[in-house]
Amino acid sequence: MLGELLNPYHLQIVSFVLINIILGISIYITLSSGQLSLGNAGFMGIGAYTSALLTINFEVPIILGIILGALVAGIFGILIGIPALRLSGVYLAIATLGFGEVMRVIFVNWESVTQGAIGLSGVPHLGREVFKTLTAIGFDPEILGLKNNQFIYLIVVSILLLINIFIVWFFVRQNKSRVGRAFAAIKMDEKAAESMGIDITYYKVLSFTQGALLAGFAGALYAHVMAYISPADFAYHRAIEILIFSVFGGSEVIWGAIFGAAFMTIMPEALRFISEYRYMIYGAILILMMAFRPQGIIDVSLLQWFKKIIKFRKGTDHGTGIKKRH
Amino acid sequence: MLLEQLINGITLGSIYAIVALGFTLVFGVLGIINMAHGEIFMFGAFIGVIVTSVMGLPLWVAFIAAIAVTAVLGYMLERIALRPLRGKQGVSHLAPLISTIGVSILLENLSHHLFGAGNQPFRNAFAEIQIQIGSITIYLVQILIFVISVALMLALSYWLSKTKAGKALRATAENLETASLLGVNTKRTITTTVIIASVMGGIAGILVGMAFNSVNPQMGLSMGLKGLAIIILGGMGNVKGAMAGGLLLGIAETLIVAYGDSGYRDAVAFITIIFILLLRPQGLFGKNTAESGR
Amino acid sequence: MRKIIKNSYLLISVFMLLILAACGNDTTTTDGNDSEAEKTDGPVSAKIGVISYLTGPGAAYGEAITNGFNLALEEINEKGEVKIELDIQDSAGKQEQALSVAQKLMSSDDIVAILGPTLSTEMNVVGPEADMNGIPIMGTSTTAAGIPQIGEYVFRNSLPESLAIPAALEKAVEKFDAKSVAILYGNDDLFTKSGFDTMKAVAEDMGLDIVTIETFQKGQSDYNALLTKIKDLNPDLILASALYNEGAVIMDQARKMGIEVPFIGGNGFNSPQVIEIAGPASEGLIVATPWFGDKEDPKVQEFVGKYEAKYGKKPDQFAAQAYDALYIMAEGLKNAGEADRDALRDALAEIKDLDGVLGKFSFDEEGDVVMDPTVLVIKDGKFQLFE
Amino acid sequence: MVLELKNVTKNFGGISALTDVSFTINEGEIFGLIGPNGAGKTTMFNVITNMFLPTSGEINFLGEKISGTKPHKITDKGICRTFQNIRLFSQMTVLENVLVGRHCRSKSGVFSSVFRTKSQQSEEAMTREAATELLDLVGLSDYEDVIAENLAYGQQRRLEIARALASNPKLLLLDEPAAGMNETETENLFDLIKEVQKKGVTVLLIEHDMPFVMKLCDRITVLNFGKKLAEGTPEEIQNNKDVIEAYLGSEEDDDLDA
Repeated sequence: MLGELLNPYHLQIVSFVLINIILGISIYITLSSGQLSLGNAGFMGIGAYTSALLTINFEVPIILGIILGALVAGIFGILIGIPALRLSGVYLAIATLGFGEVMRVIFVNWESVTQGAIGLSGVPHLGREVFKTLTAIGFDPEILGLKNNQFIYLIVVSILLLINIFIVWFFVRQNKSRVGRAFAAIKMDEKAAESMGIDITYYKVLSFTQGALLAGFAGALYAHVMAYISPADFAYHRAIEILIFSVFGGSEVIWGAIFGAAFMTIMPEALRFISEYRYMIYGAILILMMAFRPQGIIDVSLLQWFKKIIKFRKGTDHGTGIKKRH
Repeated sequence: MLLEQLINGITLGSIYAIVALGFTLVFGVLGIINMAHGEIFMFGAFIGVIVTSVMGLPLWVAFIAAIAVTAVLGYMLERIALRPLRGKQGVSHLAPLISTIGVSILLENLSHHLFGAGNQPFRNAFAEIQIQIGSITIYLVQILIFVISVALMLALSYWLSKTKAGKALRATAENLETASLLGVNTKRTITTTVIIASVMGGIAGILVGMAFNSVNPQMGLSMGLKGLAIIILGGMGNVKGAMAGGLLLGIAETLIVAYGDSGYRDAVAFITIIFILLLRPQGLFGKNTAESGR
Repeated sequence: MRKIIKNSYLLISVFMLLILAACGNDTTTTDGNDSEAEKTDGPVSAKIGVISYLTGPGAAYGEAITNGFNLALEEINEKGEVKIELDIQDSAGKQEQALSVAQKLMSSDDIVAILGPTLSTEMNVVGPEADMNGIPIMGTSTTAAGIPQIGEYVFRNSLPESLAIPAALEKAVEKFDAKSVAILYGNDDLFTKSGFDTMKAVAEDMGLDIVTIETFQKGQSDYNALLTKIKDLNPDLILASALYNEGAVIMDQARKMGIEVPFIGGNGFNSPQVIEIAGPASEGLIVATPWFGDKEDPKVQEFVGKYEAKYGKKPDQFAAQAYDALYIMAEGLKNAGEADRDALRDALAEIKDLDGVLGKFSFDEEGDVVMDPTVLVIKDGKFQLFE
Repeated sequence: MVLELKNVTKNFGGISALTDVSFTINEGEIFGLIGPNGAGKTTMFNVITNMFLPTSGEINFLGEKISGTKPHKITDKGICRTFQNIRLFSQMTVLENVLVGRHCRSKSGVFSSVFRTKSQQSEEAMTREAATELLDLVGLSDYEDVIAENLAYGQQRRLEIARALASNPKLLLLDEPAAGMNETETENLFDLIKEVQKKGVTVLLIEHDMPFVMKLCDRITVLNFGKKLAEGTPEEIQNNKDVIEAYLGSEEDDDLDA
C-alpha cells in the first residue's frame, strides 16, 4: 500500500523543494532587515564543500558535517556581514554577488582540496547512510512494504521535512519577537530604528549571518542528497534562482519564500515541455513581478485576508477594531 | 613580452571601459544598476556577426544595424522594465535591479534560441589589417578600439557638461522632481540616456567581435559582471573613472595571466571591488562625500 | 473589491500548482505489462530509458545523441532480433533534473536499462543511484575519469580521454620530435579539467617538458594574454583540453598572433565546428577519436548516408557513439534472452569485439571501453587521418 | 540640569550649520527651539542624538558627556526624538510601532525569543502593557491593529510621540510636533505635552507655531543662521529686538503671527 504511494521520483522532487525552501528562507531572512544579499550561492557552496570534505576525508558523521558546514558558512557570514554594513542597497547586492563569484573561482582553482571542476563525488548520501545503519541492525524496509530506494528517499524527505518544520517554526517565532521587530524596523527606516535605540550593527550582522548560516545549511544538505558537488552548482545562476524564490513568492513574509521555492521547483518538473523556455520565463517573471506586484505573490494583506476567512469560517469574527482611514 | 601584454591589456581594458561607460551613464542619471547591459552588448555583437559574416554586408552596415537594434532594446528596457517602477509608491530601490536581472536572463536565453549556443566567428577583412613594429604585431582593430573608447569618453563628458541636453540630464540626475519643475522633459531625458547607454553597449559588442573573433550568448554575463566591477572601481556615475577603471582592470587581468595564475583572472575584478567597496566606497576616482556608500 | 482582485492571484497560483502536481503524477503511468508476456517466445522486447541534454546551452549534444539512438532503433526493430522501445527524457544538463528523471525511469518496472545522461557531472549523480537500484546504465558521451568505476551496473561506450589523449600525443610527439609542450585547459568544466589531468599525466610520463599550464573559462573571448605568454615560451606543441567552442577561438587568436605549432585536443575539441568557426586557423589540430566519418568502411559510410538523409547533416562522434550504444544494448538483450535488469547487466559485461561504426568494441572488467582510437588532423579544411 | 550644550559647532564641508551654540535645559522644563527655516534647528537635534558628530564643542546629558556615543546608545541613556517629516515604521501596526520604541528597555535575544523562556514571556507581556498604556495616553487605543500609514496625519504625529515615550526617555525631543495639525489637534497636542511633562519628562521642541510655543514653553532659545540669537522666557523672547528683526527680515515673516 505504502509502497505504491511512494514514488521515488516524487520523493526526489519533494526533497529538492525542501532544500530550496531553506535557500528561499535564507535570502528572506537577510532581506527582512533590508539587506539584499546575492552571495547566498557562495555561502551554500561553503556549507556544501565543508561538509562534503569533512565527511569524505575525515569520516566525520554526516550530521556533524552538516552542522559544521552551516557553522563555517555562518562564520563567513559574520566576516562578510561586518564590513558589508558600510554598504547598502545595490552596493551590497553587487559586493555580495562579487563574493559569490570569488567563492566559485576559489572552488575551481583550489584543486588540491576541492578537485576543481571535477567536483567531489562519493559524498556520503544522507539516505543511503541511514539505510546502511538501519540494515546493519537488522531492519528490512520490506516490513513496510517498501523497496530500497523508496525507503531511502523516504528517509531523506522525512529528515528534510523535520528540518524545514523546525526552521519555519524558528523564524516565525523570531519574527514575532523583539528581534523580528528590530529587523522590520531597520528595513522600513534605518535612521528611525536607530533613534529608537536599536543597535543597527548588531541586528544587520545578525540577520546577514542567519541568512549565510541557513544557506550553508542548505548547501550541506544538498551535498548529502546529491552525493556529488561541483563549483558550477554554486555559480551566478544559483544566486539568481534563490533570488527568484523570494521575489516571486513574496519577499515580505516567510511564507512567500516558501511558496516561491516550492512553486519554482515543481513548475519545471511538471511542465517539462516548457523547460526549454524555462529561463526565459524566469526572466519574464522577474520583470512582471517588479512592475505589477513587487512584493511577490504572497504579502501581508493576503495573509490577513486568509486569516479573516478562516476566522469567518469558524464564526468567531468579532472584528479586530480595524478602522481604516483614507 | 611586457609591451605586447600591455597592448593586450589596453585593448581588453578599452572594451571594458566602453561597456562600463554605458553602466555609468545609466547609474549617473537614474541611480540604477542596469544588469541587462551585458546582454545588450552581446546582442550588438551578434547583430555584427549576422550582418557581416552571414549576410556578407560591409562593416559600416553592421555598425548601423547594431546601433539600431541596441537602441530599440534600450527603449524597450526603459519602457518595460524601468518606467513602470518609477515614482511608484512602495517600490523598493532594489526593484529596478531585480527587473533588469530579469531582462538579462530573458535576453541571454532568447539569444540561445535566436543565434544558437555556440561561438560565432566574426569574419571581416578589416579585422586582419595589422602593423608590424619590430617583433610586435598590432592590429588596426586594437588601435581603433582604444581610439573609440577614448573618443566616446571625451564625447560623453563634453556632452554632459557643455550641451543643453547634457545639462538636462544632469539636472535629472540631481533631482527628478526639480528637473521636471524646471521644464526638463524627464521622461524623454531618461529614455535618451538608456538608449545611448545601450548603443554604447552595442558598439562595444561589435568591437569585441572584431578583436577576438568570438561571439557567444554567455559573453554578456561575464562582460556585464566586469562592467559592474569597473564602475565601482571608478566611482559610480563617474565617466572618467569608468575609463580609468576599465583600463586598469584590463591591464591587471592581462598581467595576472602573464605573470601569475590565469585561474584567478576572473577573481581579480571581484576581489578588487570587494576591497574597494569596503575601503573606499566612493570608488578610486569618486569624490569623498560624507554619505557615500550608505 | 481590490482585495478580491489581489487575492485572485493566490487562488490562480494555487490552482496552477495543483494542476501541475497532477500533471506530474500522470506522466509516469505507462502501458507496459507486455514485457512479461513477451518473455516466453519471440524476440526479447524491452523498454530502455534515455536521459539526454535536450534543452539549454548544450542542447546540440543531446540532439545528436538522440538522433543516433533513433536511427539505430529503427534498424534494430526492423531486423527484429529484439524489440526495443525508448523513453527519452530531458535533463537540461542539470544534475538535479537528471537525478529526478532517473528516479522516474528507475521506478518504472518495465525499464530495463538507461542510456545517458549526457554530461559526466550528471553521471556522477545518477550513476551511484542506478547502481544501488541495480539497473544497467550506459553513458555514451561521458568521458571523464572514474565513471565506470562508480559501480558494476555503470558502463560507457564513449572513448575516455585516458585512451584518446595518449594516442594522439604519442603520434604527434613522434612525428614532430617534440620536446616541450604548453598545456591550456578550461578549468571550470569537468570535461576539460578531466582531460587536462590526463594530458598532464601523459606528458609527464613521456618525459616532455611542460613549459607552462594556463587556464581559461567557459565563454571567455580574449585569450591574447595567455597566448602571448605561450608564444614567448615557444613550445613545440600546444595541448589544449577545450570544448570546440572555446578551442576554435583559441586557435584563431593563436594563429593570428603567429603561433604556428600544432595543437593537440581532447575529445571535446573534436568537431567539424572547429573548422567552421576558426576556418584556416584550425589547420594543424590533432585529435584522437573513435569516430572518423570519412573512413573507408562500408558500415561507416552506410551510417553516414542514412544519418544525413534523415537529419540533413553529417553525424558527429556523439551521434555515432549513441548509434553504437543502442546496438550494444540490443546485443546484450539478445544474449540475456529476457528483459531483466540483472541478466542484461551480465550480458553487457560479456560483450566482446562487437562490430560498430566506431570499430571493434569490448568492455573491460570495469565496464569501460576497450578500443583503438583513430588519430586525425585538420588539413586542407577537413579532418584527415594523421599518419 | 538635564542637557548642557557647550560651544557646539557643526560644519558641513565649508558651510557651518551651527556656530558656537550653548544652552542648558533644566529638569522638568518644556524648552522651545525656534528660528527661521535653515537656522539649524533640526541639525541641532541630529547633533544631540549623535546622528551627526559635532565638529567641536561638548554635549552633556545628566552630567555625562555624550558626544561621540552611538545614536542607539543615546536612546538607551534616555534621549528620544520624533522627526520633522514623520518617520514611523509605516508598514507596521500602531501597536508594533510602540513595541519597537520599547526595544532598548527590553533585552530578550534570539534564543529566548524563539524558545519563549519565562523571562522573555513576562518581558513581552510587560512591553505590551506599557505600549497599551502609552497608546491610551496619546488617544490611539482604538487603533492598535491599524497599519501606521493608514492613520490620519495628526494621529501619526501622536503615534510618533508614543513611540518615543516607549523608550522611557528623560528628555524628549519633538521636531515640529504641531506641523500640519488643525486647531483641535493642536489643542490636544498641547494637553498631551503637558501631560508628558507631568510624568517627569523634560521636553525640547522645535516648533513654528508661535502662539503654541509661547503658551507651552517655559524657556526658549532662538537660532538664526546657526547662531544663538536669544534665550529667555516667552515674554522676553517676544520683546527681543533681534528676534523680531530676524523674523521680519526673513522670508517667512508670517511665522510670528501664525
